[in-house]
Amino acid sequence: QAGQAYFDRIIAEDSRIEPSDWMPEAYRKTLVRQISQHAHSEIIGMQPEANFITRAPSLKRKAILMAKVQDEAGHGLYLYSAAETLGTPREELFDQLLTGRAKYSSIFNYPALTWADMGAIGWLVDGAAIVNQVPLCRASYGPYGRAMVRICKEESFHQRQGFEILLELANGTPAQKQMAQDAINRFYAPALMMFGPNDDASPNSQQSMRWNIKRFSNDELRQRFVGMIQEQVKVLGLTLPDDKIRFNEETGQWEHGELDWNEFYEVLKGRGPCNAQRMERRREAHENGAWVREAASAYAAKQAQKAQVA
Amino acid sequence: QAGQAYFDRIIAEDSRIEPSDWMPEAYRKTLVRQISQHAHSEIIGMQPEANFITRAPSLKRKAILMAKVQDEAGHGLYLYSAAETLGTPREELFDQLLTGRAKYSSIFNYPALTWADMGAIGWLVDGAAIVNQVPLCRASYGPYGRAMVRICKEESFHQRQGFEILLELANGTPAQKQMAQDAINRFYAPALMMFGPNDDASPNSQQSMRWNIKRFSNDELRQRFVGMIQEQVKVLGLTLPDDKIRFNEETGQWEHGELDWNEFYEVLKGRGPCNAQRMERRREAHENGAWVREAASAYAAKQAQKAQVA
Amino acid sequence: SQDVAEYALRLGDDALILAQRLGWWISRAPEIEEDIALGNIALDLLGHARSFLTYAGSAWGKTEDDLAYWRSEPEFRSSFLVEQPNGDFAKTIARQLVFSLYQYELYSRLVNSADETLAAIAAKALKEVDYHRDHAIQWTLRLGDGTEESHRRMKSGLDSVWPYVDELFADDELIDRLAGVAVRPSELRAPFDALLAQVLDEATLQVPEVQPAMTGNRGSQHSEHLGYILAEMQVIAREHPGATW
Amino acid sequence: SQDVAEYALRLGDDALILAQRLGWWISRAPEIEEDIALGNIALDLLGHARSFLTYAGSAWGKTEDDLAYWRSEPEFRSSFLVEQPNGDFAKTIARQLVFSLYQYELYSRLVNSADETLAAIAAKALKEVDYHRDHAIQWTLRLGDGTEESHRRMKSGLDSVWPYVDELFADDELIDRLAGVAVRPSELRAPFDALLAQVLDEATLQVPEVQPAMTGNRGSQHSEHLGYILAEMQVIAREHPGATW
Repeated sequence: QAGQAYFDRIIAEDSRIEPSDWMPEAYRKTLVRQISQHAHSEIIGMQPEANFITRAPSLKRKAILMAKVQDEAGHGLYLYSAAETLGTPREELFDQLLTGRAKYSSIFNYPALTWADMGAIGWLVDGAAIVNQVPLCRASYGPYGRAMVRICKEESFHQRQGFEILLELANGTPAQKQMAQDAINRFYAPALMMFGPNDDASPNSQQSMRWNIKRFSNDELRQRFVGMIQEQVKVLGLTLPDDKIRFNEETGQWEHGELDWNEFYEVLKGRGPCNAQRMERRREAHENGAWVREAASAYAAKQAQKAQVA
Repeated sequence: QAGQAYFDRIIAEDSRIEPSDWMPEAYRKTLVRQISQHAHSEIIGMQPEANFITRAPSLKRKAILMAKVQDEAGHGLYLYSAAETLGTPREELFDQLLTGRAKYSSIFNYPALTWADMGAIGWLVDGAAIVNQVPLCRASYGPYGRAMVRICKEESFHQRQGFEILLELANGTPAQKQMAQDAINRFYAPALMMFGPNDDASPNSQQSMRWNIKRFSNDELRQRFVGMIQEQVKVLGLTLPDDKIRFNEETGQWEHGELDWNEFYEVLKGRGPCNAQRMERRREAHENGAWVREAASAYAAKQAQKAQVA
Repeated sequence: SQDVAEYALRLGDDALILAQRLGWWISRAPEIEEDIALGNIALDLLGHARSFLTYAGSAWGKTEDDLAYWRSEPEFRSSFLVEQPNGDFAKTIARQLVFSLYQYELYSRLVNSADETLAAIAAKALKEVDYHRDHAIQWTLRLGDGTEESHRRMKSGLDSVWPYVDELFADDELIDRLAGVAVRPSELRAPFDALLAQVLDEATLQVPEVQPAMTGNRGSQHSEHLGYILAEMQVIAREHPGATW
Repeated sequence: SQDVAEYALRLGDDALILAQRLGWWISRAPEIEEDIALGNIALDLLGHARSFLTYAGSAWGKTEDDLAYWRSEPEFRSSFLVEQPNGDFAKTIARQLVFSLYQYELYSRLVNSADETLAAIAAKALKEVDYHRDHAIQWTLRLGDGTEESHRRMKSGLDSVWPYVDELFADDELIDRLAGVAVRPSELRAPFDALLAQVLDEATLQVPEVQPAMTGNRGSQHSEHLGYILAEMQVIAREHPGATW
């Protein structure tokens, strides 16, 4: 088949598949799932930070936080658009989210409890996202890769802002420093788990790597991230809640303490502290907005008709 | 006519008219209007104080305030019941309130801005209410008079609590004392205006007095009140925002500075700081509760039917 | 002892935060009778809270107000359930149903506590909680078996609070150490489940099939709502440090 | 001067409080595009607020954060309008319509202020407010001339904010003293009314027949909402006196 041959050649050349190109159904499905999950994560991920917009302790931080949460909405939009190029409309993807058929990153099912969490989320969660996403800028599907380029640029900005929040706290009053350490303690393990299960428990990764969607295994990315934050936490004068971290000279890799994968799967199944709350909020926003969206379409239809008549 | 003769005799004897007795239409209408306005005032009057239930600065004060606002709801209920004995159902009275056809005491269109307002409202507003209401305990219409007895007892309790709040503040920190004085400054004139316009501007009073509903004129009651608070404010070590107050030895009456009747009429016409807010809140509560009331009737109907079948 | 005080804090904080939530309804209820009823329940709970906090504070030389107004979020011991927003009347009733059934089972055993103060507070409170329970049950029946809309709302209210039920019944080391003094939460689950199932059945409702949430287990972790609750509750007191009221 | 600082405070507080209100919508809007749009408007207003408060503070040796986080309720100079609750999307749009039309007329004259700082802030902000105005007008048209429900809600939103319109256009002694520096609010009323009437007409809506409220006239009196807004806005900053962020 010509399509398959072209597809295989493009993948072999590490070049890009575009929306109008033929592609295997499995490739398309994998991408829709991955891109929409990513989009949903951006949208749900707005909530923990939105929780501090009205309470940000300085106007400068309030402005930065507002802009950040707004950026996440923008990322959601790019990604839904990228997914739409694969033939699934935003409405349908939304529906999958609201009915619980689609997932989003588990990290957002943890509560944001203090101002320091704004720092920890920026530094650790956006940090992990970047390590995950930078290789995705080279993903074989064109629109996805290009969306990623734009997103990564903003994410790295967000990560730096998160780090700055923590740095300010770490050099602040004892209560502020304590708050920062506490936030790191709570977000460290969930952030590490953002890379997904260990490689031996992640069978789909292999196919994604063959398709040049994924470039590195979950564990490889996790180790890279651990190495990175391990250095950065020293600048903060704080610690990671893991005394097992070390660089293994033999393997040339970073090692970290064991993660509680049981908790990971619990949260994934919907039993995290905030799963229900996040979904309820999203559903409420969607339902409360229904009459607004209907009004907008009705108005647009009226205008179109007027334009036609005129 | 026998009814009229009986009615006239009862009034002449200063005795009591009961629901089943004949009474002139104008008497009935006057009473329904007065009692329902009073009921509405209790219900709307819950709002300024409810505004501080979640913020009361000590648990003891929170409990007292909750109980007080709850008492007001209870007063509303007694009074609606008294009005219902005259043939107008609560639903209809509610409707008059929600559509703006019925009035309530203007004082509740002023905002409660600080904790000290809880004191000023108790001391001045409930205080004025008591001076108004004690004579109403002898109102010629039985159910109204009896409701008033019960209400006055609780109001005088509320007034004392209000005074205690102010006393505590007056003996507190400079900021607390300042807060107390400020609250008195804001509520003094509106409280005086609670007695209604000056006698020469209040033509209906005469008829009410002939019917033994009202016992004293607006100005008489207002003077009595001024004399009372004038003494009490000394105990607080605070002042009334009126340097004209004096006891006129010649007339044997208390005098006070001129009141801004223009403001009074503005508020009465709906232009007070909180008229719109109070009505909006009441309407919202009523509308949001519609499905609950419907459910309760539907359930009651089902139960009644089951009982019949059984 | 520290342990007893810590236990009293849990009991007191649940009552305090729920009273705070319910207090919002006063002047906003579906009918005046409910302004009074919910106000009554809030007032009762506030009473329990004051007793428990006063007792807890006695171990640390603190007053009820020290504890209510001057602790920060992680120092509170309230459960996720009582921190949940009021939502509509159905959600409030769903929360009341769960909490009052739980609290009734709890207090009816706490009256036998080896700690006389806890037993006395529970004994005094029990009759009140019996009324709260009755109020919640009656409304659950009315809403569940009322109109289509009320049924839908009541179901959705139950779903909404359900993730936070398990936490109420979780044992921990504090409970182990307080054998004879504290009531074992896990022992309350069976009677709670039995009565709840009966009520929901009569109300033509079902026990929700909703996942439990990993909650704070009365530790330092709370729902995201508590911060807002405390900001409002404590604001005036904290503006005037050292003042009395 | 003190007067200029006081004037800047009014401008800054209106922008700050409205930004605070609008910030709530981010993550709750009817569609993602609106999370972004309302977020943008909030961010712009916050920017204006920071400029005006910084300028006001320079007269008293205070920073923008000193003024935002450490003033108490009576020291704020915000108008009743911006303190109003968000309500539903229609009420938020109604408030936006009124405020952005007013603010556009205001800033487009403030650019000619004899005070160079005020003029410069207004010049920078004017383009943004033009977008806010356009956003509000477009939504007013969509909601007014959309569905029956949206028309009803938009009408009710306008009614709800209408009592607080007059305050925006009230002159006072401060304005008299600042001739040439401040814009006379009363002069903005005619162009505001004209454009508003035109928009409402196109949206098949009418100018509300609702009584104005006796408001605080930018004095020490506020709506009952401001206390809650500040409790939330200031809570974290005030828990850490002297801290930097």
